[in-house]
Amino acid sequence: MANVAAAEETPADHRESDSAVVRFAGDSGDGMQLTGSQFTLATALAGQDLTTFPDFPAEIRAPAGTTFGVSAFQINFGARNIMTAGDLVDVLVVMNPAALKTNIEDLKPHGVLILDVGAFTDRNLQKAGYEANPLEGSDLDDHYRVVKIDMSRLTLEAVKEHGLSQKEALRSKNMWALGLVYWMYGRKRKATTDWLNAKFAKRADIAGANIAALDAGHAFGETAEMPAEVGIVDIGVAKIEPGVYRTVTGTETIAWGLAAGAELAGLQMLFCSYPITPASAILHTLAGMKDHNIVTFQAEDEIAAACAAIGVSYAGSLGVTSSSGPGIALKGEAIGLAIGTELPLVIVNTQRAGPSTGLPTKTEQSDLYLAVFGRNADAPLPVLSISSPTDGFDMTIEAVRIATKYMTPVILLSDGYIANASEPWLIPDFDKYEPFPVEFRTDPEGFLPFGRDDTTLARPWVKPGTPNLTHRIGGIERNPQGTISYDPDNHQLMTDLRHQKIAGIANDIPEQKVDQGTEGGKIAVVGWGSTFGPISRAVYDLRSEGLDVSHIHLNYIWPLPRNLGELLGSYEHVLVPEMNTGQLLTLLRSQYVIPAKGLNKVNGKPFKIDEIVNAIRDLPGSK
Amino acid sequence: MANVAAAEETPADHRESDSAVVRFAGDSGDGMQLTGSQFTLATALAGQDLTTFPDFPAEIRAPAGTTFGVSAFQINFGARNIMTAGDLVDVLVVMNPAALKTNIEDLKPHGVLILDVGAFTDRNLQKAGYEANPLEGSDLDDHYRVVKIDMSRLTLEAVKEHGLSQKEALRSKNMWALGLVYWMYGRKRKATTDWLNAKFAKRADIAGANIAALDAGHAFGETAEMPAEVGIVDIGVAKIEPGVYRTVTGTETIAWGLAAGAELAGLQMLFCSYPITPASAILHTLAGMKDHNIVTFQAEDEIAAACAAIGVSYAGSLGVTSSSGPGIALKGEAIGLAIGTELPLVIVNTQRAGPSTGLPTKTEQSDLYLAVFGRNADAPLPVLSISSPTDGFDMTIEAVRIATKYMTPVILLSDGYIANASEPWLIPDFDKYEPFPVEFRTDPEGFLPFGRDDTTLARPWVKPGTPNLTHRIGGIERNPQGTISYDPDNHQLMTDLRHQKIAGIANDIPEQKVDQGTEGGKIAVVGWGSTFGPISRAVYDLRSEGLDVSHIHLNYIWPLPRNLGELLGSYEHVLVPEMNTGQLLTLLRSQYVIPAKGLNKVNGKPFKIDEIVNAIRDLPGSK
Amino acid sequence: MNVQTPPEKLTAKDFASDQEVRWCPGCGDYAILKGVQRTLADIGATPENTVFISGIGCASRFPYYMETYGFHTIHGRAPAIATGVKLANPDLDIWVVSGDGDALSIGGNHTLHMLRRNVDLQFLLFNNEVYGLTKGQYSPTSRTGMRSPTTPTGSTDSPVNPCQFALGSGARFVARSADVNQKQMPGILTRAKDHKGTSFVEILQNCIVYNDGVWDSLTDKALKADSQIHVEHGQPLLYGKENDKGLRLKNDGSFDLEIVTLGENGVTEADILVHNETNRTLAMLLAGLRAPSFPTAMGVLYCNPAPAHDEHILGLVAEAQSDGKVASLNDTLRKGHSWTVD
Amino acid sequence: MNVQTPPEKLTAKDFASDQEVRWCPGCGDYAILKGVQRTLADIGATPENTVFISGIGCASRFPYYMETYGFHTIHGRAPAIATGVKLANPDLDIWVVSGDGDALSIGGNHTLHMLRRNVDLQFLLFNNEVYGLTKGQYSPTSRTGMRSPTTPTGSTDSPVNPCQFALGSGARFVARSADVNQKQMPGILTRAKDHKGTSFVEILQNCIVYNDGVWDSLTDKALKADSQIHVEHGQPLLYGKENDKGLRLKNDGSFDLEIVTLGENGVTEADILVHNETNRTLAMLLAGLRAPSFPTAMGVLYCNPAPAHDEHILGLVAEAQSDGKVASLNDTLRKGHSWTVD
Ligand SMILES: Cc1ncc(C[n+]2csc(CCOP(=O)(O)OP(=O)(O)O)c2C)c(N)n1
Ligand SMILES: Cc1ncc(C[n+]2csc(CCOP(=O)(O)OP(=O)(O)O)c2C)c(N)n1
Ligand code: SF4
Ligand code: SF4
Ligand SMILES: [Mg+2]
Ligand SMILES: [Mg+2]
Repeated sequence: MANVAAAEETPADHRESDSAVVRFAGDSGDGMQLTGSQFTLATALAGQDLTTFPDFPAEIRAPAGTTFGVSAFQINFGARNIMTAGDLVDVLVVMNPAALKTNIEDLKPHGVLILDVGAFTDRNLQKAGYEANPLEGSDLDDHYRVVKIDMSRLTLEAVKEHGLSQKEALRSKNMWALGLVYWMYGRKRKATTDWLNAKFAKRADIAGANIAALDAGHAFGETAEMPAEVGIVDIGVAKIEPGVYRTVTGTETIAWGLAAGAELAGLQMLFCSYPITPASAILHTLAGMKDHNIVTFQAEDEIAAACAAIGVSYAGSLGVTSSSGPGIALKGEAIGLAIGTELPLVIVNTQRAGPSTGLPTKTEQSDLYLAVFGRNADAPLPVLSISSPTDGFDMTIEAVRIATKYMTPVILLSDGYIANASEPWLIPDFDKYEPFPVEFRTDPEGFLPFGRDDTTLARPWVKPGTPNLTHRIGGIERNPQGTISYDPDNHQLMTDLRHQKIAGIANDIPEQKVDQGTEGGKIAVVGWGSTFGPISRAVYDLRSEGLDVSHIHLNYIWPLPRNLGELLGSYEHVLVPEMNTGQLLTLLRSQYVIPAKGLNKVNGKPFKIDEIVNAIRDLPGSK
Repeated sequence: MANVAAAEETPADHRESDSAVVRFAGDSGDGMQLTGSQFTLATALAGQDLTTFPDFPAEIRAPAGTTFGVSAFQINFGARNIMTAGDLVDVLVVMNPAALKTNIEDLKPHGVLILDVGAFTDRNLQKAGYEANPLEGSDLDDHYRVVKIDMSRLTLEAVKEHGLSQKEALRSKNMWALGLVYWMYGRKRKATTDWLNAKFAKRADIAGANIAALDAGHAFGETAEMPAEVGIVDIGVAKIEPGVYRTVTGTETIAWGLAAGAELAGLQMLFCSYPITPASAILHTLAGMKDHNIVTFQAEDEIAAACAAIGVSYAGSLGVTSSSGPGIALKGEAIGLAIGTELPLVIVNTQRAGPSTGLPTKTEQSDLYLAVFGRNADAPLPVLSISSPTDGFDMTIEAVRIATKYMTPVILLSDGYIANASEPWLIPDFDKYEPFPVEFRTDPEGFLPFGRDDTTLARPWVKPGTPNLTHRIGGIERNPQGTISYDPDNHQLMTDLRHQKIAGIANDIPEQKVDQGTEGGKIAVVGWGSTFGPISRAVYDLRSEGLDVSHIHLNYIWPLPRNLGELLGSYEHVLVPEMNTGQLLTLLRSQYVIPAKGLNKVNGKPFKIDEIVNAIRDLPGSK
Repeated sequence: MNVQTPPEKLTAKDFASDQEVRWCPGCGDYAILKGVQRTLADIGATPENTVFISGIGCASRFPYYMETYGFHTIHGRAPAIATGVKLANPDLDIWVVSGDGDALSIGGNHTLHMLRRNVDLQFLLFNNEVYGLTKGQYSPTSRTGMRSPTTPTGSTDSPVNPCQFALGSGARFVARSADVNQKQMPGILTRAKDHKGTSFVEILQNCIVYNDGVWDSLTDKALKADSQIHVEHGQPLLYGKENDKGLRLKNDGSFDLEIVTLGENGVTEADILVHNETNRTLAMLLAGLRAPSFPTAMGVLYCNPAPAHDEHILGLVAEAQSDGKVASLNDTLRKGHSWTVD
Repeated sequence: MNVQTPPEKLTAKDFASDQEVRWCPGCGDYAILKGVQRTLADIGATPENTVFISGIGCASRFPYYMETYGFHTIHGRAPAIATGVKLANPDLDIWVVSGDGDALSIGGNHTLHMLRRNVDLQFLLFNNEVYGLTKGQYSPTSRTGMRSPTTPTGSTDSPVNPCQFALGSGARFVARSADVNQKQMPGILTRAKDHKGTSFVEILQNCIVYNDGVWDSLTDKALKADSQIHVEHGQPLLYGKENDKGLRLKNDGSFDLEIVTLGENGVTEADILVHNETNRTLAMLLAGLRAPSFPTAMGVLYCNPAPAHDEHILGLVAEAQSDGKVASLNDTLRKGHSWTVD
């Protein structure tokens, strides 16, 4: 977090800090997401660590100026390890009254508020639901360092020479704001001008206007026009592992992880899905990767998508399907078929807030029950989880590995936050990854369709088309020979085998590590998924204070790591923060009979570090 | 169980016993189910308690003579309380080699085996997969009291005068066998002859032939022709609460319970379903109850069925839907809508063996996870369970009461055993049931679509068509005013309210009672659903031996009864027998953090009493 | 005596709810909303007896904006939900609003069975040939070749023709209109409302964000006289700026329609096919006419009433109750074999 | 030199698996099983390249009885599963077997989209107008008035006509046969197999237990010459014991067919419609002919090939790979903005 106090010790217009949180907020039409991603890039190029969080409106294009049309992009960056997008904001850039209204609560006391006063027209104020102009009283000035600039006018002036219409010209306003913030944090503009030139290669006037606006904003900061409250903040370079980096979202790492997993398994991947927010982006990404021999299929619904993917795996390729809550719910019956017929299948669930349609654009991690328990009958399958965008690549590969090695569907849990947030990623050298090629059965000698590998208990995978291995599979209970069987003992045997096969995967996954802290002690905070950042930071801060608290983060939800019971038993208190009403908690309590406590938040937003800090402090063990 | 030893003390051809288990087994075409239900009726009329278990083949009509075409019907009856259909069989009636092959294992040592030797032709032996004729060696005679009768020939002779074709005449063979067993247990034939005369009112020849066969079988026993091994068994009259009785299956009590619940709520019931084994029978029963103002709708699939039922409740009637495992899995997304919009809905799940298509005609109780956890996001709803056919009426009414009072979908769990088994039922006087009429909101004053009743937290139910209350509901998160809301705090509030509403139902259901035994002690055996019979009997037997063991049986699965945690905590050991891999067990362990143990059986068949007895004996607490 | 003042006639505005309309500025849905509100006012609908039911999609936000009862349900399932509503409460006037994805992709089966059963409601399919709400993927009605996030090199599927699909599914009323056809829309919707059973109305709609201009060749003011043909029962199938173009059945056994011009090659009005809205084969042919070779047929393509689902089903229930009396449950419980223990 | 002995020609029996057939004795499915096994032998199919995929129902047990690859899936979803199989393994010859409930009730939407996409497979719909496996409930093809456990007083829904539904869904090949038409079936199935894309074949089938005799008026030996018309491309639509009855287009603008008799009222063969299997409107009319007023049309009603789904989709994937080379993932990970930390 920005160390504002430190500012006192440096010259008035240069402060130092080890990190800062900036948020751009404006109308959906104001280009806030682009602004944010340019700032992200420039920050990464400046050698700082960072995490971002885009916050889209739920409507496609809400009427301009309304509060439900506000789009925001937040970035936390610094010279140290950045784990979350930040709780409160140091600098809030606001492009219209609606953005002020919906974002001001998250600005720190005495934080910097930069406003485009040109957008505070009567009509916009009214659309945002303001009865009086908030710029008029002293309310804002009492609490924040407010910088009122008529960005609209200044932008129009700056881009005049490019001969755009007023409407088009005003579209560069976001670049003006970006220029100003670039100045504040000493960012280089080159990457952004390059990007603008490439993006508007066919409209030199627009590219020129945007660059002019960017430069003008920057110049505005540089020249004396900048009010005294705001100055340059120097943030050092983070200690970062050397290598080639890029920013990635969870959407990208999952898409690439699927491609990678298929390549390592030696299979073609067919990705079968039906659009749904926020899962669709994976389908979009893969639809553009046909050059990687990836086939995408937009099915007529989620059931068809799951079924097509099952057909794919039956035919000997890697079937993958993907959706969010309501769509995953629809796939339950089909997943049961994959469990019964023991076919590999990867199911990616980008979780969103529910129940039912709920809040499609907001994040939540409330589909753990659905993943672990949500099928008819005894139908176990492995469940894996991704903790951050950069985590996605390896965990997705792991899902493919387990699905193909154990002939089982695997559910991979991501969420709306991970899908959209971006982080710098040390690009791995994929050539160094260990392949795990699938061996299809081709030998008719002693072939049983439901015979089993001694160690994995997996049945053989036969590609239809293989001579002398014709056989039939189906959803009715079958015996090891693959023949339909109504024999009671056989049903017991097959149920036990299905169960043991999945339970046995615990021996093929890493033991659970302690992410921060010690094995054993007073308090363990156990998380999964996108709560990684805030828990990690909260535990870090409290450990710095000397509290005996450790952080354990699960990537393997089912089966749980084989040492987890013992590990959790070695703490006096176990706290489980989740963005749901206590789903991992139920699992841990039932498996290990430990009185773990939940910290639950279901408001569509990631945890704040403080919320976790406070919950830890409230535990008896922290006293 | 038949007290064979007692036989020694009574005249050779009259033995006494307090109970007996009889099974009729033959080809699907042999009419075993009819035979069984006639025996059931005659037994009930004789004043004995009873439980039955029909065992259908999975095929509609398998080729005659095959093992997979065998149909069986078992009845346990006695002068004492009968809790299960019986573990092992005292008298096994076998109509062909296939029936012998698939049923002989369940016959007690020295039990009576009655065979139609006329059906042991080479062709039938071969179809049943016998390499040698089992009647030839001494194997059978060594272990059982075998009565070989050429029922086919004797039947043909007996019905000769009715002028039927040989094929038609042979169809009466089951009545011949029934007549013989009637003689063994001193049953009256009148109810059966009445039934035959009514059933074949238009075919006097067939009616006559069947009655002749029945009489001939009976006479065969009466005359000296009966071998010495087998004689009349006298079973006294059971001590049974006075009143008017009938036999009922769970299918019937659920269907009538729905009709009853709707009547008590003052609503019309619309039952929307899609056929699936073993759930369809409820739809069939209700389709014939239009005179009760019941509307049935066979939808195009399970999703449509659930959705139509939701539409029904939205429109102000009682929407009910019903299915088995795979179909219930398909309804998950729609159930989420009912949870989000807080509409009443009853979902009946007649569980069957899985996963996937599994063993559709076999029983299992493996959809508890699906019921409690099987939806996307935090989507709580009440789950109720039926323990026996006679239990169905009141528990189904209870489901309707909770759904309408709390404006929530309710899942009611039954299973294939309960659906098909029949028991004598003391018919209640429905006029004495307390109505719970729904009060629709009609007053516009202060109306909020998601305003809440202070005690129940239920929102108001408005029938479209009501003046001045037009409003809109939907699956997107909404605020108490019913308006779509993306406000984070509101989502938290609504999630909490949905959660509290369901949790609060614990205050409106009975405290958990101990079915047998004491509050507190060494061992509690906790069950739910159709394990009631065998657990009850096992605990009874062990308590008679002096073991400190109690039986607790849950009808309310979610929320759990408010005193259950404390109650379970008062025993040293808790054993949870289930026909699944441990689903209630997970729930109890997670809720109460108690080290309960599971006893799990997943072979498509109900527990045997002995299996439970042995598991209890194996507990450290029983030593 | 109790004098009742006649209820004041409601205006279109009275059917607008207090909710902010949240479609993209310029979306064709606004015009349809207006058209529907005007129709309800025209026909004197009562708000409390009117229910709007929808699935999920931009189009499906419709119920929120109507001052009637409304139910925004789940993706593709509105027909099934509406079937239940009608059975439970047959006096309600039900309007289902759906999109091309909602009705024909995930919801195709329910749409089929609703039509086959002839559930009494108006089904409005807003066809923008794209998934609007999920940001522009191609839909089952998208034309072959459409580029979208999921078909970056152009889609290859053949599109469904909604009106032909409806006819093939046994629809008894099929009509077509367009968002900008504000003049004709209320008339068509009134016909739909008057028809008992499922009235299927395809409304061509512009998605300004993801599929802008997809209907321009039809709806452009300069072109539309030549690119739309408004069919009317009993009237010759004539169109064009001069109303001199017409449709004729080709005389080559091909069952195809051809365009002819009055006065050319001796063609007179007598040669022109006369629209018969009870003829399903003609309706199929009209529904299949495609730009640019043919004008797009607008209006009531087919109307051939049959008893509705609720009439059938509820009729059976009423019949089963002798003298309208509900059977006694206590009696039913005691039917069949019973015995007494004393 | 490596002399390869030509593979021995397989017989129908070679396509029978070792599984006991578990349909009811007398079920029409037995005859269809034989017909399919004979067809596979006739066309020289290789067992390992042949896959049977089915949903759930009596019909759907079919794959178990075939000595080929087989997948008995879940209710209604076989078309979707088969779509995935074909995309992953386009060399396989896929046969989907489904029932009227499986294909048109729960699976209606997948059937529609499979047809629209023209997935390359043979789709055999065994139409017994009833749910066999679940014991006799009425199905979407059951005739109005059918009594069943769920319609004890007779069903009221209008049935779907499977062939018309297929045509309305964009099918490119539609044919009809019957279980007892053992002579014609292999020919029709061979045509289906030869057609690239979805070949939709409705097979009328008797369910001896729950709907016995439902096709008797067509299949009864004494009646069938007059109650079936076997259509053949390019041949006049003639039928009857004396082959003297024919179909003609009514001359009243109604688009209806009528029955005429050669030699009566001056009718000659020239008046009789000639079957054109590429004409969808004619196919619709033929598919709609119903007993008892009309003969039931058998044979290939429609065949009008178009590129199949896998050709489209896999073509795009092949195109994207320059020189058939798969792009390097390591390169892709590094595409776009990246920076180096040292
Ligand atoms: C079960 C489920 N699957 C997918 C979605 C995502 N989804 C919402 S609307 C929509 C399609 C919208 O297209 P259309 O029906 O044409 O409506 P439009 O937005 O174009 O009006 C999809 C795929 C969902 N909400 N629920
Ligand atoms: C999801 C699901 N719903 C319902 C069923 C029950 N079911 C099995 S087959 C069937 C219908 C069978 O009818 P049809 O498709 O006509 O086949 P047939 O038995 O007549 O050959 C039904 C409803 C099921 N197995 N799965
Ligand atoms: S995305 Fe398209 S259809 Fe949806 S509101 Fe915007 S313009 Fe209308
Ligand atoms: S129930 Fe009917 S369709 Fe099914 S196997 Fe028996 S006869 Fe055939
Ligand atoms: Mg659309
Ligand atoms: Mg059928």
